[in-house]
Amino acid sequence: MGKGRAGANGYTSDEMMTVTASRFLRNGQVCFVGIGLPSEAANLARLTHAPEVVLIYESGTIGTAPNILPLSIGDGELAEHADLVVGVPEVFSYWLQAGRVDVGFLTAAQIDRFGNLNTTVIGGYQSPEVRLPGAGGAPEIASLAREVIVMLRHSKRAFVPEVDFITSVGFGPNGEGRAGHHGKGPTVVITDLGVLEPHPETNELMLVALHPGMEVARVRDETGWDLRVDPDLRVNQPPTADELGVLRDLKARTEQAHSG
Amino acid sequence: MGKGRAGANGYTSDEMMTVTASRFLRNGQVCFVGIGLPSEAANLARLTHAPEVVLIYESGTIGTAPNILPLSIGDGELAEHADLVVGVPEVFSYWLQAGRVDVGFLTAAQIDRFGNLNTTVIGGYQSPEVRLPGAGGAPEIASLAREVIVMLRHSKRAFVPEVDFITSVGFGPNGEGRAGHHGKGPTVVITDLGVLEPHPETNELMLVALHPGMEVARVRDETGWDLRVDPDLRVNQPPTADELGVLRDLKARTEQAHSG
Amino acid sequence: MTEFGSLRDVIADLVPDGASVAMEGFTHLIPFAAGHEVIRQDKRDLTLLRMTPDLIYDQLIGVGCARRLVFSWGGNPGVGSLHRFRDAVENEYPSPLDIEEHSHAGMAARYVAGASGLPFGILRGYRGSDLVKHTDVAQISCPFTGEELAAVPALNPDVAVIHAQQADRRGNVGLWGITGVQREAALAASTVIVTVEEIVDELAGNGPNQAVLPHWTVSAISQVPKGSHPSYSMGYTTRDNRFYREWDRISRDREVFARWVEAFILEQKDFEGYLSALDDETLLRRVVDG
Amino acid sequence: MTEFGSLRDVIADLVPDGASVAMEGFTHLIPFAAGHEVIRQDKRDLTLLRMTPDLIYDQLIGVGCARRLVFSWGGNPGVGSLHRFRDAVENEYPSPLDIEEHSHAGMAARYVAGASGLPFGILRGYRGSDLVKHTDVAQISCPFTGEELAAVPALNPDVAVIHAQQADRRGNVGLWGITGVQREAALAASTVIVTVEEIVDELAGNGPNQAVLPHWTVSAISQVPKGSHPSYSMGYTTRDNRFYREWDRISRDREVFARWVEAFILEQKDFEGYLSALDDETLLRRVVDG
Repeated sequence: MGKGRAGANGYTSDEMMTVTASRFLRNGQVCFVGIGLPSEAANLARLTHAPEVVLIYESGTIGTAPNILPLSIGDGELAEHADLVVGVPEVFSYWLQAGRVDVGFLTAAQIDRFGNLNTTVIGGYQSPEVRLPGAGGAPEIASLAREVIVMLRHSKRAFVPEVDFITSVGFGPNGEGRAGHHGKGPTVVITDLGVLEPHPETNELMLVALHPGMEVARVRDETGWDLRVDPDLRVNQPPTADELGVLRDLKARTEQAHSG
Repeated sequence: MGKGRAGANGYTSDEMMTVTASRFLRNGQVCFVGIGLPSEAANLARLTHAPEVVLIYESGTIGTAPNILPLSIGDGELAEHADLVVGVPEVFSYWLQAGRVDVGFLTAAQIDRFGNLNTTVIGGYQSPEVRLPGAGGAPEIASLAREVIVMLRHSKRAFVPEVDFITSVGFGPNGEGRAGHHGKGPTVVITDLGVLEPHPETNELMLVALHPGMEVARVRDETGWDLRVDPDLRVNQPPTADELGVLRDLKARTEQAHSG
Repeated sequence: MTEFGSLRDVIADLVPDGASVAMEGFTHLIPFAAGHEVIRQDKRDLTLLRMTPDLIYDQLIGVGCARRLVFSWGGNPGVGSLHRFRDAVENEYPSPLDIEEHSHAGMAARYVAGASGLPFGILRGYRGSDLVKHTDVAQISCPFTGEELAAVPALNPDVAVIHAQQADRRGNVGLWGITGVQREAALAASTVIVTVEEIVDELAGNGPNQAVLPHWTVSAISQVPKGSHPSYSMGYTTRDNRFYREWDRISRDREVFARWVEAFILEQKDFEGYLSALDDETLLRRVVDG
Repeated sequence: MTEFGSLRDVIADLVPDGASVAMEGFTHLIPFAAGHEVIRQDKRDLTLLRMTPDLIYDQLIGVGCARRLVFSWGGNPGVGSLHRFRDAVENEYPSPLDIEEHSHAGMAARYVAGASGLPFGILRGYRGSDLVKHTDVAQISCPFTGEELAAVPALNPDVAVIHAQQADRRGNVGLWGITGVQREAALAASTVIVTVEEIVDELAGNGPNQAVLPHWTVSAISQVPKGSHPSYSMGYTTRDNRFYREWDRISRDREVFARWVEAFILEQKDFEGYLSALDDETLLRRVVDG
């Protein structure tokens, strides 16, 4: 099943990832949304089972309900459909830092086995192999949201034993835990292959669910550490017709608007 | 010459005080205005020689040009005629504290010979004889405005050797000076009898000008310490017809509006 | 989620005895209706927080609802003293009143810290003022420049009460004009009560996205037209300056004050009753003359 | 007092070589016209400050105007990398670029401190992040609770440059929609340059009192319609998403980038010229194909 093309089941692995992630968002929750995959999943949730989810983007748009997916974090679409628009300092102080965010929805270039996220550099900091965009709002979202949902396509380059740089902390470099943080950290990582969750004792990410048709061997192969598998490994429900329809409509509307 | 009734000269001592105070405000200056006497003088300045003075009230109304004098610091009149209205936290942080205010225009219940102001209590703090309203914005205005103009009617009860409580600092309890403050402190005190300024070396307020028809003996009599008199004692110019006309119009408009 | 209800129910449910309550409003949009309801329900031992206590707190203090007052300027704006507040501080009448006072800048910084989820705020303030001897201010050094600044503890009311022009049917609250420190007080509080002039399909405010508090930050909303009298609600009512001046006479005397509270608050079912009573000129005369 | 002038004069007069310059705008209202003028005037050794460097700084860095970059997120929003920025950091091309990076929350707190006249800001931030090893963050204890917080130094640009929808003839500036950190950047700066879509008799904004910066805080204003392209000015223009995607191709290659700068910026007299050049589809093709 290719990532961009619908497979025999009639959906792509990216669609499966987005649908799965959207299901983790509960109606009425306040969600601080990163651009890209998280934004797609959060809006899918809003348009399906969680109409009262409150979406906040770091551009200061609070309670926004865009008709199309924003290309950037500050698209006019987000401002026009928001309950209120505040300045960027305020979104971090009065809203995130004050503990008003239930779910932080993030992605990253790298994640390690303790859920630490890297969006800064591949290689050393002083002379990086690849200079990534940097932190943005992620370090404080990761620390302060009540819980963090991470979305990331599975690959050995992305799922590494230790990230090259901890931009945003999960459970710390050695899985120490969350002392000093107001939120619980990454409670779930959704990929195009399945779902990982931290082990309740060691905080090491382990495979707890597979997407339909995926195999444990493949996931382990795409993971840079010796990935543990939950004895009660689940298989996720495939996307419903409704989920798929809403997602595809959303993406079609988006593509049409942005190609203008 | 009574304080409320026009004397032989055709103006009251309160009018003389307001007119004199208004003359200290220069065109284009940014002035943080207290309610009451300062507000009257600042608006008179704006309506006469200083049309481009920028008036800021602590209610967050910035660049306001009221048609009538506000009764309270937060009258709708101030908001309707402001260039912008900001929240109260911002008026103190982004505007006063940031050093954007040229002149702080204050009054008080008591002032001492070193220009310290009391608006908190007469008597001891724990069991006051008279409980006054308190600090409001004055402590930070007194500390942070580039200079402070004080307006206060002369009386022995008001002009005391030491205030019962330093709400807002002038030159300190012993005239120590302004170390640690961003502004120069009270550069002038205007009363219904004349004008006082701090001695350049001792910081003790001394009489530098009399209103027309006033006598040094009377001022000394109404002052609670042994008031020094500037050897170059001046006599202020009486109100011009224009100043008086504008002031009286303003007060008449105000009275009419507030009696509604 | 926001509940809509009668002010009586809202105050009964959400303002317990002993709570710290911030009824904010900087001259504009002062929540008088809610204050009267607190008096009618005879709430006790309240810690009242407010930058500018104004008449609403004079009334609450005068009837003995408050145990403690945290404030920065307690006067009758443009008129003079708050006589009930003074009587409480000067003579412990009707009961002793603990006070904790700050400067406006300090109180604002405290609310901002509270709204921001920080334990303290910093400002260049209180320098040379005797306030530091009597209130909760600390010194803190800038770790980069060494400059000494004032630190003030965050202020997080149990309950914030504000009056706004509008709410929409989902509970988003819109207010404009002089907005004072109301957003910060509300965002710093555990419970947020809002009275509004009007409930509308869409917030007018000043253009789109003008909700000042989104519905999910508001505990309860009650519609009380003119609920800020004698303060004002820009676009709806004007300030009753005459009432502010009359208050000086009403509040100066303990007996007159007691009769006023009886006639205008306690004998009235709700704020509508109070507003009707104001129209009866003879009632005020009887109250003042005894 | 505010001066009105051509962008060329304003940049020439107010942006000296070596200055620290914040051209802010959070996706919306990015002051591209001013950035191009800086490139045309070949300003050197600038310290560029900005939360989200975006294409405007990719261009400035790519031509070698910048010595140092202070930022919190440097990508092409929704597209990918800023290739000129990466080339500077990864390969010191065209010249070495010092970087100092923060989180958004930290940068915002730095600007707020700068606008507030405080030497530092506090936040609950950077916890557990490796950023603290590489940037200017200190720890500070709450004097009341003992909690450890992050402190960041105030950010006070020599020059802030923003693009706004409107200015009135007195120089009051109005902007709306996503306003990012522009007010703070402007109020923190010594010199404030504003480009605007339109100069009007009265600010439309959203109702009265919507000036965001009063005239006496603004050094100079220049009218540059569409001056935020390819970003947008809500109510005037929409975001040119296609340009953002094309930039990936233009900026990926040093030669193509150099040709693009030559054709679209250096060979143009002003931003109007750039906008006309964009209409010429063949020009871009020639630039890309060499």
